[in-house]
Amino acid sequence: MSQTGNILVIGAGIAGMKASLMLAGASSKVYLVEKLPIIGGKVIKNEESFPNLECSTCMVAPIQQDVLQNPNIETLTYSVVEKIEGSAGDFSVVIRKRARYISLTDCIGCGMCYEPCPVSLKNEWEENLIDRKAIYVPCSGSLPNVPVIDSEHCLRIGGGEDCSLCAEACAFEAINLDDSDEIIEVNVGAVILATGSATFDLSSIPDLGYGTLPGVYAPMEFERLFASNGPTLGEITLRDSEKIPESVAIIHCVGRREQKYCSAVCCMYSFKFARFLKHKIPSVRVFNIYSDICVPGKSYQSFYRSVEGADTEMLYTSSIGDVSVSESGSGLKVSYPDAAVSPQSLNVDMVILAAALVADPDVAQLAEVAGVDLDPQGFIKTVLDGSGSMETSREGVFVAGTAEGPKDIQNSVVQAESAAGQVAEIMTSQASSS
Amino acid sequence: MKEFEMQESGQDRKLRAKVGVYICECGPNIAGKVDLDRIITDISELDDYQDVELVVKKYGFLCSAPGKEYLEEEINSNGFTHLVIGACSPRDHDSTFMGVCKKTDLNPYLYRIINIREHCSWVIDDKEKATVKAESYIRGGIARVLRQSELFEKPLDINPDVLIIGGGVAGMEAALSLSSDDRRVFLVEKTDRLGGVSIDLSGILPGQGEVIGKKIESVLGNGNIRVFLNTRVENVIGFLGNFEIELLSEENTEITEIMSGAIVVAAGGTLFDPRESDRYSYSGSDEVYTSLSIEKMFAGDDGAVLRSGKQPSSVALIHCVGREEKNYCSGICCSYMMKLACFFKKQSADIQVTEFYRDICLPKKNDQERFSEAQAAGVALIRIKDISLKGTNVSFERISGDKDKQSFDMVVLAPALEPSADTEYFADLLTVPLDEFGFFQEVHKMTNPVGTATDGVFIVGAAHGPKGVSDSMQFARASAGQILTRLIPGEKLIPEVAVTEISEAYCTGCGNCLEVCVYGAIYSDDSRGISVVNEAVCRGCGNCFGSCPSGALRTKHFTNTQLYREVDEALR
Amino acid sequence: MEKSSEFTPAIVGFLCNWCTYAAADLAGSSKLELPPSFTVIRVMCSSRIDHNLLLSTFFKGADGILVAGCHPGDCHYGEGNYYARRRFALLKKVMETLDMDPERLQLSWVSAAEGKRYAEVVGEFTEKIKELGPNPIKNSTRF
Amino acid sequence: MTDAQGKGAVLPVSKDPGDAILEFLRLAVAKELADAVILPMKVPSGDSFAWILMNDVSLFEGAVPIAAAMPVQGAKALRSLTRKGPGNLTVIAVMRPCEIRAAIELEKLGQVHTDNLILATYDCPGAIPLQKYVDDPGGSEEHFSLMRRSGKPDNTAKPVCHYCENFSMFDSDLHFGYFGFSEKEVLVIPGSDKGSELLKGLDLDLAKDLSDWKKGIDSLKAEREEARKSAFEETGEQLRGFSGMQSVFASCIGCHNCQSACPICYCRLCYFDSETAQQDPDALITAAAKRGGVSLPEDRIMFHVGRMTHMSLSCVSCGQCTDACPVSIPVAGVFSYVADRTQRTFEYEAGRNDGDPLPLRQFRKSELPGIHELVKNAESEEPSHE
Repeated sequence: MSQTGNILVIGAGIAGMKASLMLAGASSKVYLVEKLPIIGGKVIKNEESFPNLECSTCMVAPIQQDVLQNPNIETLTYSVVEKIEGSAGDFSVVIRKRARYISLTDCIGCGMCYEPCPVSLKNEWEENLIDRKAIYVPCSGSLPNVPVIDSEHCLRIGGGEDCSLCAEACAFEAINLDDSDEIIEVNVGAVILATGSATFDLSSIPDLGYGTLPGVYAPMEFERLFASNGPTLGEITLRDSEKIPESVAIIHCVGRREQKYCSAVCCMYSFKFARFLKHKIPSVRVFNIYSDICVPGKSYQSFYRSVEGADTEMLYTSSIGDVSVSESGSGLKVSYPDAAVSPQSLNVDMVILAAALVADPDVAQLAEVAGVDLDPQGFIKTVLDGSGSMETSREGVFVAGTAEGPKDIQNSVVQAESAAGQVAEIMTSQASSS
Repeated sequence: MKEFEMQESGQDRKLRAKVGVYICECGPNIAGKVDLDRIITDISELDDYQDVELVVKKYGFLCSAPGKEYLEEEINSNGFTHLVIGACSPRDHDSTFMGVCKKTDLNPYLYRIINIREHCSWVIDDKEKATVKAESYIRGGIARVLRQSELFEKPLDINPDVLIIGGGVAGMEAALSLSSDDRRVFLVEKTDRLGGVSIDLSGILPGQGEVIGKKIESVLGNGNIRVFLNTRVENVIGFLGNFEIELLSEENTEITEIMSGAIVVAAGGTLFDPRESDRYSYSGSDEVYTSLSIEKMFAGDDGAVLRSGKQPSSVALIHCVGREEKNYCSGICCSYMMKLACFFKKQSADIQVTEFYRDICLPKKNDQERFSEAQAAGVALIRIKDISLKGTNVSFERISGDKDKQSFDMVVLAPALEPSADTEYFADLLTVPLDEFGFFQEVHKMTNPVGTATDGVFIVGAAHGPKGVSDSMQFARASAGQILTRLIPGEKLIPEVAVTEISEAYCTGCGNCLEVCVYGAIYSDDSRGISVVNEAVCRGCGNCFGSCPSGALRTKHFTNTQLYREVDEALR
Repeated sequence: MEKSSEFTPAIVGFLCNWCTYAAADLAGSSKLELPPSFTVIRVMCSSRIDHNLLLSTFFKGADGILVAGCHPGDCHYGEGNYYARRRFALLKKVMETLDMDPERLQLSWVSAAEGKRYAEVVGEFTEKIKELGPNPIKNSTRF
Repeated sequence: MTDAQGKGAVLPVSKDPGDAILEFLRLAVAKELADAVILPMKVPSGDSFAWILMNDVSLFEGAVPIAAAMPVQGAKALRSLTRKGPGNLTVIAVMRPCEIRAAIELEKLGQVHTDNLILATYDCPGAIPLQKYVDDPGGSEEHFSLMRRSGKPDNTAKPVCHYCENFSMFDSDLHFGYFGFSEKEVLVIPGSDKGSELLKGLDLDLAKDLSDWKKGIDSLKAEREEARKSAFEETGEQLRGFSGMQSVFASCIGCHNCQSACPICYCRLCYFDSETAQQDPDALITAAAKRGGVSLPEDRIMFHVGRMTHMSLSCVSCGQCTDACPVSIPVAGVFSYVADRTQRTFEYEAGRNDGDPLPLRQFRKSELPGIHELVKNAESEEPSHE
């Protein structure tokens, strides 16, 4: 089999990038497919990652650069895998490379094309906290630093109007408004699914006011609000872009009851948020409303202890599922039962909901394409659960990172390394047997 | 024509310098903000170097495919000795132009990219000022490149074999993942059997005993795994790809010498001793037990019974023993305590089982079931703030602040998992630092959790931090992943090229550099009284350089002479 | 001597490759305005910077020197910036004791995401140096 | 320090404390408790001293344990002997406290190995600058004898000696104390297990209470502290503004003698003599063109500042640099002043044998908050650790 050396990795987050680099280093040709126009995954949305509060960009950017510059990795951004046929050692894969309208080789990322675009839209990558154009890069520092055209909203492509302002502004003739999707077929010996996860749908709990009360935030929204390359350039203000919150409540375990599992990362990011808030707004009062503290493993609890009392007040509630948020004057009122099960309330300017990690909504479709089973929680299932093996129900197809279940960065990387190891094992045994 | 001596080359080769200076227009991005023609004229007429020939040109897009071809052609036809590219950030295209150099006779370390886009044209609005600035940067680049030296990759032969320290689940998992016909594994275990702690847990999880048993069988039956029981690792020297190891067998006190390319430390963990805290009045001889001893009882035929052999009528399960003392949550105790509670209930539904917990920590997606099962089985769950024991009498403070007392027939403690007693020994032997909790410290918590400061030494299982059987196996597989993708039989390793070297004439052997090196890349050569860099290990960060008062070190490609020239031009 | 109003200082910034240099790139691609008097010199790690390099830069006539690298704890090489901080503190103390305008030497931590902060740090430092005026060392080396 | 018991043994004095020390050493060698000793000896011309490693007891006659001048810093002698390793011989070295402190610093720097050395100090009255001693050995000896009796350096002593606070027992194995009481006896005080063993081997009883002697030392220390304060104030005044430092070092001829004489400058070859440290001639020409002129060689002041960054954390203020300066620059005054401040920044004291690693070889993750505050709060002199 000539194609045994090739590998398909789906998802260019920390797990996918790590696995790709390892296998590319072992001389495999890697097709790294990412549905977004940029690589980096969720980690690059965080200014700093727990427990060391390490700068995520500093940590991930060199990895992103390595991926893009590695001659053995073909990175296909803005692309989706449509078919994986065949069997371990000989899969044929169909990839749809969506029309980007901008040439990755000609564009140098100067950004001259954004200004003239007359369309203004919410930037989803920035959690809708800022506007973007129809031609855009999701955030500053995007890699690859090449924009994409949102074809649906582009006046010309989506609206049929005669607009080519972006193309006119481009000095490099890098914009091709007649671009179309491209279908790529490749043969690979193994597949790694590293498509990540999503956050729990907060609007499904109306009592918490997400989506109706502007002062209520999802965790990723807050991450971007704090980020120095984010929509407010790191200034923590409420949605009116002016008011700086004087008091913030962080509500733990949102979605734990519904999902029937603990995501194991929410306590830590909640404490991180408390530290961020106190760091940026020294006079702010932060309250963490919790019923269990889950800080497993070395160095997590010590971070919690350093935050507890110093950056945040800890408020215990006997039933986290009974916490509610309502409007109160210009602010918010958080109601919760305390340790003695008597009702308490608290007035704050801002509420952050520590939402559970849940399976990515696209994972069901991916599972179908990849022919793998999902577990009851909707994540991709490993066949030998608990053995550390990352093999899915389909031989030759592996999973890594939060696509397999909620976890922190460390465990995502460990799984990526495990999956890469298993793929390398197959590759060498195939190579030696053929 | 005078000859230019390459000061930094350390070779006595002399050659006449011909420097190519190519400025990328980057469309309007550079050309629009910087007067390139003026720069070309100025630089061409530069009389700083009478003995150096300068060829200065501009081009539309040097990073484009035709741009790279053009550059390659220019280098070849002009026979440049050095090359300066005025373009964008090295983070974008340093490797691009190095790649072009590699296709020619020009050593890629005799080229320099100068960032006149991010540092000039994009951030200085005034064209005059931007032009002056860009010219200054380019002059700096020329001055620097003339002091750069040729550097070469030095591929290293490697040994693909692996030493695994510890024959518990993590060690066995790593061994099975790694062994193959072209990779031998040496599995060293200090006791007389494989399996580690997991043996004691066997029989608890359905099929687990069988799984562990099978694992031991397949390790022992694997011709590519050599198992050393009752053996300790006596000495280790070397680095990734080339370790030399001495093993000492307890039985015949003979030293066995082996070689390996990597070392996986799976030295395991142990339980916090409840005697270290007086709140549990633990003696080990009454009806207060650790979770592990109860696990063993359940694994036996009689189940968990009192010392008298009688069934307990009430059992207290106490979580978080040692959590505050160690200042970490072990992350596995809640889960197995729920499991033990259910076992008691299964043993006899009449046993009154009470769990005293502080927080419920069930970080695995399937763990929550355990909690529901325990609840369904009728286990009483009491959340506490504080707790103390006198024998089997439990005094506790509820979360609400109410204080209470209860007596039980039997008390089970869930002690924290702590590093095994050997950890310090191995840390010293392998020059791997320990963290504040006494576990091995990973080289990077997030991006490389199984790697250590000594590249080629990997830490897995409970030696890395508190973790259960499945995470231990997961970490073991991760280390296998790194080894399988980095140490490939028959292939060579290419270490960092721009590393540090030490001048014997200047080095006094004071050890500053050796002390500050994170990678253990510097060792002391006592016979010569100097420090020496192991170039296979050095990453070229230059921390050692900053520590040396003698100027005995030289971090290649970032030497002081090179930087001084940049400074000179910046201050011109 | 130049009057401080028309004084254009010569400032050298030694930036670590992994964090601050990346921040400078981000400032560049964000088209933030930076003072032309600031010259960037890239090093792999702030710990690479030895006392001689800094002193020599002053004696060669720099009006100000900015050393910038990863935040403590974020070093690409693990611990380099902690050592850099100590070495820096020593030099700063020596300069202070010798009344050598220690404010001309600044250490800042700027992460790869902090493009805006990079521009601010460079801008503020440049302003500070403008206020301080030319480095007296510059003329002293004539004698 | 193991003198916690506050006890010492007594040695009888016949002529001066030096004789008592010699007698003690003779006994130690005779009883095979030591193989050799290192002591200063008058050179044949009588106008200087040299360090002699001797195992022949008959040579002791010409030795001067408490010598009036310090031609070569004793730590350098110890370095010659032990730089390759501790060797097999047990050697007792009797030196000034500043010399032993330098040796302890050099041990941290891998240049001295004290494992088999017994480091002995004595109450140091100060040292007379070598040039003065050479010019007038007789007069110097008279002055020195007075200083020895009073414990107070007079105007013939090195300037740094006037404000040296570490003139008595520091981290040595053994100390000979005699300040403040009759010329009839010398105290011998153990400072480590090695010291105690030696005294035990010599059957010397730790019978004498040290409190009186200590009281005397403390009052001398208080005087020195005052002197130190005013000396530092004066130095600070001299160094005001860059021009201040410039004029202090204006007459420097770039001979680097101060560096050669310095016990802490342990480098095989000095960085400042290396090719890398030299200005690029191309750059000198352009600099001259820009500034109108440059001085050649250019590094005179930079050399001193650079050396301060290299060695001030280990500087023991022995004053050898000033002695070595052919143009009488008060090098030691400046270095001692800078060293005082840099060592305090890291809560470090050069010459301590307390297992503290050198400041630049370690770090704390949380320290030096806002290094700029270090400058703003210079006057408060608070340690900068969190």
